[in-house]
Amino acid sequence: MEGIWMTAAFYLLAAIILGSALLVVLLKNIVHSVLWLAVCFVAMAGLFLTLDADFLAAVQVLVYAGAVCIMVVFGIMLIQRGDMGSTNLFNNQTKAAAGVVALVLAVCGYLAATTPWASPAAAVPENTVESIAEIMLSKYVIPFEVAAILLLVALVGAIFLAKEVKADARND
Amino acid sequence: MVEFAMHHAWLVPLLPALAFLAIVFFTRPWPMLSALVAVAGIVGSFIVSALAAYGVFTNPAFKEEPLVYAVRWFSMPGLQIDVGVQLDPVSAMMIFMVSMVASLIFIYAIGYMKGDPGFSVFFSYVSLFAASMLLLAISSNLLEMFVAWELVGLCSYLLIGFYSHKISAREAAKKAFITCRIADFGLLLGLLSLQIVFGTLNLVELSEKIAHFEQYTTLAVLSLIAVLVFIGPIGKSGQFPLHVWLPDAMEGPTPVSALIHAATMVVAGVYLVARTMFLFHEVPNAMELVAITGGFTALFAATIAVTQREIKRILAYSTVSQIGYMMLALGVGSMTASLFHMWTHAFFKALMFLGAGSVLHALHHKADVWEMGGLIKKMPITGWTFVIGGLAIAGIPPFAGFWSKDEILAMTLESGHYVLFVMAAFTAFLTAFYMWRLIFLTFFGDENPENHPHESPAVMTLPLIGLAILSTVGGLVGTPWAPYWSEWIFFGHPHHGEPNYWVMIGSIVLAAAGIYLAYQLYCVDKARAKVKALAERYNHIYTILYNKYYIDEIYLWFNHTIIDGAAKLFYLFDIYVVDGVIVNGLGALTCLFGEGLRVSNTGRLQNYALVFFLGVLAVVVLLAFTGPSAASLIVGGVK
Amino acid sequence: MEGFPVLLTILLAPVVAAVIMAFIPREEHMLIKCIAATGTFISMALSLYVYFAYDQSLGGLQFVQQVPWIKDLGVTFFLGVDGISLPMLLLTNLIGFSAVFASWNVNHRPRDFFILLCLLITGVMGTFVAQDLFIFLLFYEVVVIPIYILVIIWGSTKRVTKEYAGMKLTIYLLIGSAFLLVGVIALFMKTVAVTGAPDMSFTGLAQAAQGLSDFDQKWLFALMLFGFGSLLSMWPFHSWSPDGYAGAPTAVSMIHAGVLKKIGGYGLIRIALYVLPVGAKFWAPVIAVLGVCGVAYAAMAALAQKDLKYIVGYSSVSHMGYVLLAVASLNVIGLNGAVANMFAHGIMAALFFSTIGFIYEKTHTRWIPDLGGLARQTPRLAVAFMLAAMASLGLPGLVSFIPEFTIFVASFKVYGGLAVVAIAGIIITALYALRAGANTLFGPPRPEYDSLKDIRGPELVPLAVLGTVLVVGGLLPFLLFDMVNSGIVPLMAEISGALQLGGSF
Amino acid sequence: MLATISLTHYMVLSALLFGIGLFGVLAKKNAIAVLICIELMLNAVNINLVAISKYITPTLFMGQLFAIFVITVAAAEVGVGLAIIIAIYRNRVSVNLDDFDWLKW
Repeated sequence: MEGIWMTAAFYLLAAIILGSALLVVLLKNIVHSVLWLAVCFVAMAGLFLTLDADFLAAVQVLVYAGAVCIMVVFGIMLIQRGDMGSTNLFNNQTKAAAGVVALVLAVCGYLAATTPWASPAAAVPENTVESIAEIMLSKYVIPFEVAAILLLVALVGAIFLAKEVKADARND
Repeated sequence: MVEFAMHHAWLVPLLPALAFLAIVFFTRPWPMLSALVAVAGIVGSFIVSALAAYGVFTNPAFKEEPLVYAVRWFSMPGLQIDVGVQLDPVSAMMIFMVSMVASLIFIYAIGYMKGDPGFSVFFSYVSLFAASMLLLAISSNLLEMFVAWELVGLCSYLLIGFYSHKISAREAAKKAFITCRIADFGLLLGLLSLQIVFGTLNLVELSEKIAHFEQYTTLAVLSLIAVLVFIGPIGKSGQFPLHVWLPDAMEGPTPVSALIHAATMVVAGVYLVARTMFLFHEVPNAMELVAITGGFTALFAATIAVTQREIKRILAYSTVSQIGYMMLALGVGSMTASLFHMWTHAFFKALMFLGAGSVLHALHHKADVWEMGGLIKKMPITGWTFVIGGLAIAGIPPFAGFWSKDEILAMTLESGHYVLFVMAAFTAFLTAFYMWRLIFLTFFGDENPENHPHESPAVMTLPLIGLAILSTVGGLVGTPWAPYWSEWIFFGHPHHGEPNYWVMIGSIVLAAAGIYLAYQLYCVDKARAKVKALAERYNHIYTILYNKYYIDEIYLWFNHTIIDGAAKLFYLFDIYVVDGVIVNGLGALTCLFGEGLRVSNTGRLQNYALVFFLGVLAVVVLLAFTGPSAASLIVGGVK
Repeated sequence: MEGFPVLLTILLAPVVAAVIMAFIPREEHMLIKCIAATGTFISMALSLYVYFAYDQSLGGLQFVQQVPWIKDLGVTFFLGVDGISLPMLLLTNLIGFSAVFASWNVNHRPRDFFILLCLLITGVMGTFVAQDLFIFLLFYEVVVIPIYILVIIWGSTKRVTKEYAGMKLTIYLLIGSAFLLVGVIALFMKTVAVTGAPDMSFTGLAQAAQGLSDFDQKWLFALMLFGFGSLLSMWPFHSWSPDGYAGAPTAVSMIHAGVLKKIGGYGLIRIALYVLPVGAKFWAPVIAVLGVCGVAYAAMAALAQKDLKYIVGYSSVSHMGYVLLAVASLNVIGLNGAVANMFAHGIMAALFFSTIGFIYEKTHTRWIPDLGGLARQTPRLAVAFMLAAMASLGLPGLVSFIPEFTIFVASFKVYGGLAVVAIAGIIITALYALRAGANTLFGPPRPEYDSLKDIRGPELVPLAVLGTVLVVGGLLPFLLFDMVNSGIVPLMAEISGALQLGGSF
Repeated sequence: MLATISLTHYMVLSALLFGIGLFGVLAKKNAIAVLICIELMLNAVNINLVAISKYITPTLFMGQLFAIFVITVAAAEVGVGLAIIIAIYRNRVSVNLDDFDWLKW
């Protein structure tokens, strides 16, 4: 039925995700990296759709592709002025990092491939938003509230940290 | 009254102790009141002692059985120490003598110490001393005696260093304490051995047990114990080679010299040996040691006294020499003669010291006898009482010293110690010589125009007169024709020797010869130059004698070079080896290890992250690919 | 008073005082000092009451408080006192109370100082009343932290810096406790394996430890010996003691030399010997040799010192050598002497340090060549100094003589010649004590000290309290010995069997 | 097998994305690059969460909920992280992590 399309969508999205992620890492211009990051996030939202997580996909687009990427770009603007040509280079432990990553991939891949997963028991309900809302505001209300506080704290913290320190105040 | 005194003999040391406390805590700001309290304490104590002594000496039962009151001081399984008072003829004599002499000296001190800023303190110290000394005399237990023994040492220390702002006084005090401490080390070892071997330190029990010492130990061990015990008296009574502190002790106020360093404390060693006679009696070798030490010291100190110039130093060496006599008597087995000499010596030596104090008082502490002369005209009471003392110590009958010294000489001869007898006899000659040298130089001859002497006040001269009377008649209690003394004060059985007229005449001749020689050399005016010539002719001998055989210098060298050097070595070892190498070395090793590890910490976040992920990977691999046992190793919880 | 938690009150009074002080403005110096004094006074008064209310004929643990705490580990909050711990408790409180007055002139951050001091006193007391090994260790750790802070803030820098001194003191305490901890954990595991029921109380451990093999007892004892020994400044683990005392402020020196050190000796008797008698028997000759080394070596080192605090520091190492020697004699007389000597030395050392503290406060020096003739200018201080010096050299009539005598009796009996070396220490002790006294107090008065004020008012309290104990304890030794004996005799009765069976070194 | 998409596919994808992110974190000089690579890793985790939610516990929505929390935290983290980077930049005029070895003392 839709199986073939789903398959095709998965491979396509996976390719975009991996490709754009690779570009994020490999490009020498940080701004380009961030742009490709946005592409990656959007593709991720698509992937979520294939996983029947439409609400999450929306959140992904809004928060990641929208807010986070823009914020990072602003951050870059605040600190990286002038030539952007080689703002995003590798350091001198690249080979070691590659080795570690290869090991991580090998282990994860092996484990993912060999683990006998339980077969799907039922289909995902249609109204995901409603279901998420229900558990989020009942059973998990405290983590929810804590998350809210976390955001507030992060907000305050970010303002405090990023605030310009007056030269005459104490840092002389 | 007598009954009360005998059953409350603990009052004897207690009254001066209370006086001490009263002065320290209450009357210190008022000097005269303090003096009164002190005198009241010691006189009260004298009254009790006198009554108790009367009780003892009128009841022959005391010859066999002492009266003991004791309470438990502390105890534990295997070690019980009782403290108490023991009344028998010896202790009764001792407390009577001590409290009597002390009373007179206390009164004398009121005059002598007048105006001293430490007046109250002085009387508190001497009260404490009197209390300790009386406790020593009356105690029924050797540990209790040792406590008192150390306390009199403490008082001696405090009083020698009474003028503590003088460095000489400070050093003399220290020297006295430490010299005695060395001796006390031996005594303490002896007491420990007695406690361990016989399980008790009570005098009565010990004397019973030591009588059958074979049941407990061997003769060799007992000899060792006796020698150890004897080390204590060597120090306390200023016997060779630990005599060095006694002449220096004259830094103290003169009443102190009279009380502590002549009449009472320094004879504590003699008293201790007399008290433990049951121990020495069993060990002939130790007796020989006592006799030889005593005889040698008597001669040795007398030779030094011949050349000394300071009035109190001469008296000090004379004291050392006289105590040597007492030890000699003990060593030849005559406790009777020894304690008799102690009794008479207390009177005439206290008299002479107080007389010397009176002279110093008049001359504003100018001490060199060569700068005195003719004082007897200005100070008749002091002078004539001093002459009585001189006659007594020289051994001219009927003064006290004659009877006791004569008995010692007779006993030494009787026991067959001929060499010691000759030494003792020669010492008697020397004694007469140096003492009359002192008298002629001080009281007779020309007056020194620089001096403006005056007779001391009555509060000082009255005790002098009292002591002079005692020095005159004190010996009559033990003449060969009326031996009251030996009937009461003895060890084992009373010894009634026939009067040995040869010894008597010989000793009188020797004494007279000594006095005559002194007269010829020091009183006949033109002869003084002759003395100087004599001294120069025998310069070597004179110098050695004058410098006291250089024994002080040897000790000083040993103390400062060997002991301090060793101490320095130990200290350097401590800070450079124990502390430097080991302790700080370990610390440095730890730091070094840290420095080594520091290289691995680049401080760069990504480096850490790399290693961190490797670690995570390792954990995951371990968890995923190995069995549960290895997994539990990481998760923890050894079951 | 039946049922009233006396021991808990004693423990908590300084804590309460500390809490109250925390809420008082830091400027109120006098109020703060008064509160500290009140808190410690309550403890002292109550411990005096306990000392005299303790029924010696009954013996054993009295005034017991017991609350189960951690069941799995067999930990009970178990307080109680017997004849061994009571003198130590009393000692702590006498010294604690005096220490407050010895610090009366602390004007640099007094609030923090007295809060820490009160906590320190509580910690030390706790170790003595704890009858459970876990609680013992807990209180022990409570002690360490205040000490470090007190030294590095209020200490003084002489030959070594106060930071070095504080660090040395703390690290030694911790190293000792680390070894102790290993020993305790191993002991606990082994005893649990024997009995199956966890029990951390001393008595429980002692019973269970009877099932341990000789080998286990020996190495466990060695660990504890190391731990307690370094706390007791056993030679050669002693070098923290002079440096530490020299760097520490007066009150800390008093408490440290007076009581904290005694935790080592107390633990050695109360825990190591009581629980592991076979091990004790095995190691006794080693302890004796180390003890004698400590006596002779530290006395000689003290002779070479010119700083007053160093003299007392080395002297306390030397005196602790006597305690070790006494413990090593492993008989009733020796242990009596050991406990009594710890008490006596505590009083003496505290008086000594408080006096030196006052001298330092007034003259700003502790260097003997800079001192002299103080007896004229400050006579009461001189009395205190001489009392302490005389007690240090074991003058009869003061509290330290009889304990030393009993130690000598016990050790001379067991070790003979070795003990003679230790007894000879009294000569060296006399030498350095008198030299220090003579050169500080006597001789010509120095004009620069003419304006010194003698100790007076609150400054007299240490002299009054500790001096009284010195004299009374010396004249009436049964007050101390009957108490100690009532604790030692049952202890020895319990372990005497093991002592006879065990093999020796 | 390739035709039907199973949980394993998502797992492998997630692993690859995680690996790329990790590589970036370990090997990039620029602090902001490290930050965004961390985002990649978080996203990889999210894929896993959601995939497991769908394939194993489809009705519980736990995975999705968790993912939402992850996104929330990630957003906060980016905010604070950027603020820190800006603060550091202001002090050191650099965002090159090789210049920062302050963890070493």
